[in-house]
Amino acid sequence: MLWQLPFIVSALLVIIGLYICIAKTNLIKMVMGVSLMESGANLFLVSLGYRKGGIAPIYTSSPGGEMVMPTPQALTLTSIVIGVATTALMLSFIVMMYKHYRTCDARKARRLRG
Amino acid sequence: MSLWDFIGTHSAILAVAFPLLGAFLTPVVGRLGEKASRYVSFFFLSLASLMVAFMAVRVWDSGPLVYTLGYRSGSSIPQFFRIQLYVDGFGVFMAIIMAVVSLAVCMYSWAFVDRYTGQEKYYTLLQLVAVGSYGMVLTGDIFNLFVFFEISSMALCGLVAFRTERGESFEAAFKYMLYSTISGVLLLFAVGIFYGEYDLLNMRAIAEAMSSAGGASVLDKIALGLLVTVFSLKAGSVPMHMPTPDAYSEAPGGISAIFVAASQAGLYALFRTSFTIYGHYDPISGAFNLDTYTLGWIVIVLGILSMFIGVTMALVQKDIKRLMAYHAISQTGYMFLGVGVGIAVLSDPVKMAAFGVDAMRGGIFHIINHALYKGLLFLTAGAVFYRAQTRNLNEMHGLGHTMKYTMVFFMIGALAIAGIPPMNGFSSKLLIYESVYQFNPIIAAIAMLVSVLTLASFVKVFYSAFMGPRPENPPEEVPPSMLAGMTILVVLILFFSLFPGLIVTRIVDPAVRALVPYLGGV
Amino acid sequence: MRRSVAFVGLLIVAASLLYAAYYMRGFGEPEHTAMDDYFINNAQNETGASNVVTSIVFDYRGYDTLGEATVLFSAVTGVLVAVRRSLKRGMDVEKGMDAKKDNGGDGS
Amino acid sequence: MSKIVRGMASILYPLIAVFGGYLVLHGHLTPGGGFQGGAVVASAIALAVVAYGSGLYKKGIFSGFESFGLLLFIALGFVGMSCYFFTNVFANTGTIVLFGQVVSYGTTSPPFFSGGTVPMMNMAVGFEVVGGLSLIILALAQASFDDETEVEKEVEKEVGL
Repeated sequence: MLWQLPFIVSALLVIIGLYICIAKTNLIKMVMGVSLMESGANLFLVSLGYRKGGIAPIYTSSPGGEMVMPTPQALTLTSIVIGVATTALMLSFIVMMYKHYRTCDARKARRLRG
Repeated sequence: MSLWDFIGTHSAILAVAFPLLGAFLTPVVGRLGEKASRYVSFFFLSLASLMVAFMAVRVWDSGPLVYTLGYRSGSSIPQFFRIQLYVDGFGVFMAIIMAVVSLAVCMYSWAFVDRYTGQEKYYTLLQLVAVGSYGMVLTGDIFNLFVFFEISSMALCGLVAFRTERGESFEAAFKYMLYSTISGVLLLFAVGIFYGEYDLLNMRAIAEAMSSAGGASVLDKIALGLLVTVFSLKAGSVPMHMPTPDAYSEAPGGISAIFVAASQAGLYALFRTSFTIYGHYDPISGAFNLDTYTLGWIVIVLGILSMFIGVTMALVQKDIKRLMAYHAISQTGYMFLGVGVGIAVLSDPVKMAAFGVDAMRGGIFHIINHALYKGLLFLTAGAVFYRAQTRNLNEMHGLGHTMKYTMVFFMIGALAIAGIPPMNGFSSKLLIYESVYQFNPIIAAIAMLVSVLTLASFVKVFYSAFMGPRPENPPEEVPPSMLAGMTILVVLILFFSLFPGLIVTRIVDPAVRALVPYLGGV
Repeated sequence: MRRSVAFVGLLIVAASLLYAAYYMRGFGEPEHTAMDDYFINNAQNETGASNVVTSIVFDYRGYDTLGEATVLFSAVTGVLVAVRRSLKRGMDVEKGMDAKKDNGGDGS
Repeated sequence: MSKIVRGMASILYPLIAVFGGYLVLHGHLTPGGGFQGGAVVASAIALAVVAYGSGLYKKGIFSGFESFGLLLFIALGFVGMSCYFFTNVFANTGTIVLFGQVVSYGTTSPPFFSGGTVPMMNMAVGFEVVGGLSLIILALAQASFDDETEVEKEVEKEVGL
């Protein structure tokens, strides 16, 4: 049980982020929730790659010994950059929405219905 | 190695790399002037379409094309450790759709976006949408699928927000971005589950590892649930359809058309993961990874809900593009229904031969038909907006007096979507009705009812937009480049309507055989 | 209504994610490691880079990285699209593109 | 911004930029790489924008960086097409200029000119990320500065009342 804690914590991060996206009405907070979800998923990937007692998978001045799995780290790097890109794009949409609507509240900034 | 062989080997990656190179070059070339970016994007998109044609011929002739990126001959690495492109009949089928629609939309956009600034950005994003779709349908690696899924959604969001003079376009873009990012995270989580269990990312390798582990575990079923959620959101099916009508209706005219083709890549990914990973079949023991009956019913129910809710919401709309967007949701339901029946009877070869294959043929044929006629309808709606400057059906009337070509094109598209006999929409819907009737008669009856409602809705649009008294200053016909873009789609629709049998045997059948493992496909 | 549906969805997602996290193989004890062991043992010989992660990012999965750079590129293009002034100068006056007419449907 | 912020920013700016450059160049040997180093350099630029305002830089140079990086990256992919797309054709060729020094398994002090296309792609991605992130920062800063003038007017009104 205790050893599964990293997986459970990362799943909880995703769930909390999803909850923020659903429950909050401030657009900026929604973006924060999305970022939290992304962090949770990245943490899940990285913790999947851990091997007990492993060192970083880099040979330059390495002390020797078993290395942790490198693929999840590469995948996480990719998904972090994707997360940065999505966050930037969403924030710019919010800036422009604020300019047009003068509000960051999802309940008031709704002209598209039906 | 001759040039011909070279292109044959590399056609799959070149179909992705050429529009990508074009997208990177467009901002540089765009400094020379607006026209330059048009020509560059058209050039690279047509190169990509040419590569898709080479790839299609090769795959239909000599079976699936496997391309290992970065492989060095003589290396001892098992090839599925690297990223592999795996192109079979279904991948080619989806790539053809994007090849046709992207060319038509690019040509259509020449005049349509002429009044806006930042055209080089428009064409950059247009090519990136094509890159995203090509990448999604050609890859055999599940993490790579995630990356191209994100490319496709981000480029589409940028395009939805293209008309910055309106706050609504940002609202729609933000909404779509929010949903697609959340679904992207869930997809990443599913990839993590696969990685944690099997230490693999190649879809076919995962399927085989799952098979040797004795079928899908509970964790795999959770991953399947996540995948169905994510990809049905991308495809715009009902429980997750909220951002779709907003994004379709706020996007500029041509983009709504390419949006249809791009969201079908989500449909592709759903069917690809369902069949390739979970429908994997061990030829020795005859065991499947998962009894897909329940999955099939889930997909069928999603399809019925989409068909019905989509068409009922469409009936009450007054905005022409929003109405068409709800019809797009409703038509997606037909594809879910047809292929869902195929998924449900996958583990039963007798039923599969009796009606499952026909249902899948119908569903998959409907994908390309829908991309063509819905694309055409969105282009005509864009043309109406371009001249009438409104999307409200109550404010427009009598446009048919002067915009004769647009009216004829709209009529062809409307007849096709309603499934009126000579048109291509009829052939695919007939295949679905006949086979689904054998599976469950009630579902077939619902599908027919939806078709009638679709016809009613489009008759309403036709009368209120094109018929009626001549307006005071009647708008002139749209510029020739827009007509040319629409003509590409019209010609294909007419061709598909005249020779449905030929299309089904040459294009659709390889796709079905690629999905169902025991039919002995290409 | 829509909100309660969303919360039901959240509960389902939460349950399945927690279940997946709890029943995943033990933390730090991967069962299958063939792919990663191959990378660790051969990356230096094959790519010449001593940082295994970098050799995966740019060689074994270089195509993903191209996709990632493209994602960043499309985000930049999207941001630049969003903050620009969209209509060409004079267009809004000449062609009657005022906000009212442009408003599409009446919001129904 | 105040003088203290400006002074500190102009001291820190070159240090951050050099550290970012180090991360990019040594990405194939030590922790780091194109994305990480590019992000660090972009943070230096963000610091300068915060301290001196968004008028400090022109967008043109960054979009040039971005396009150069991306084109170099995809060109390296095309170069590999003598075998397959993205094949690392320069690795272990022995040519020092092309980063081709041979590295064998287990080497803990590898030469700098190793890795074939890997360090080149690191640099390409470094350029792209510096350009891309700085463009995002500048665009968002300018968009909100446009807004600020209006806000300032409103504030002035309120103060006047």
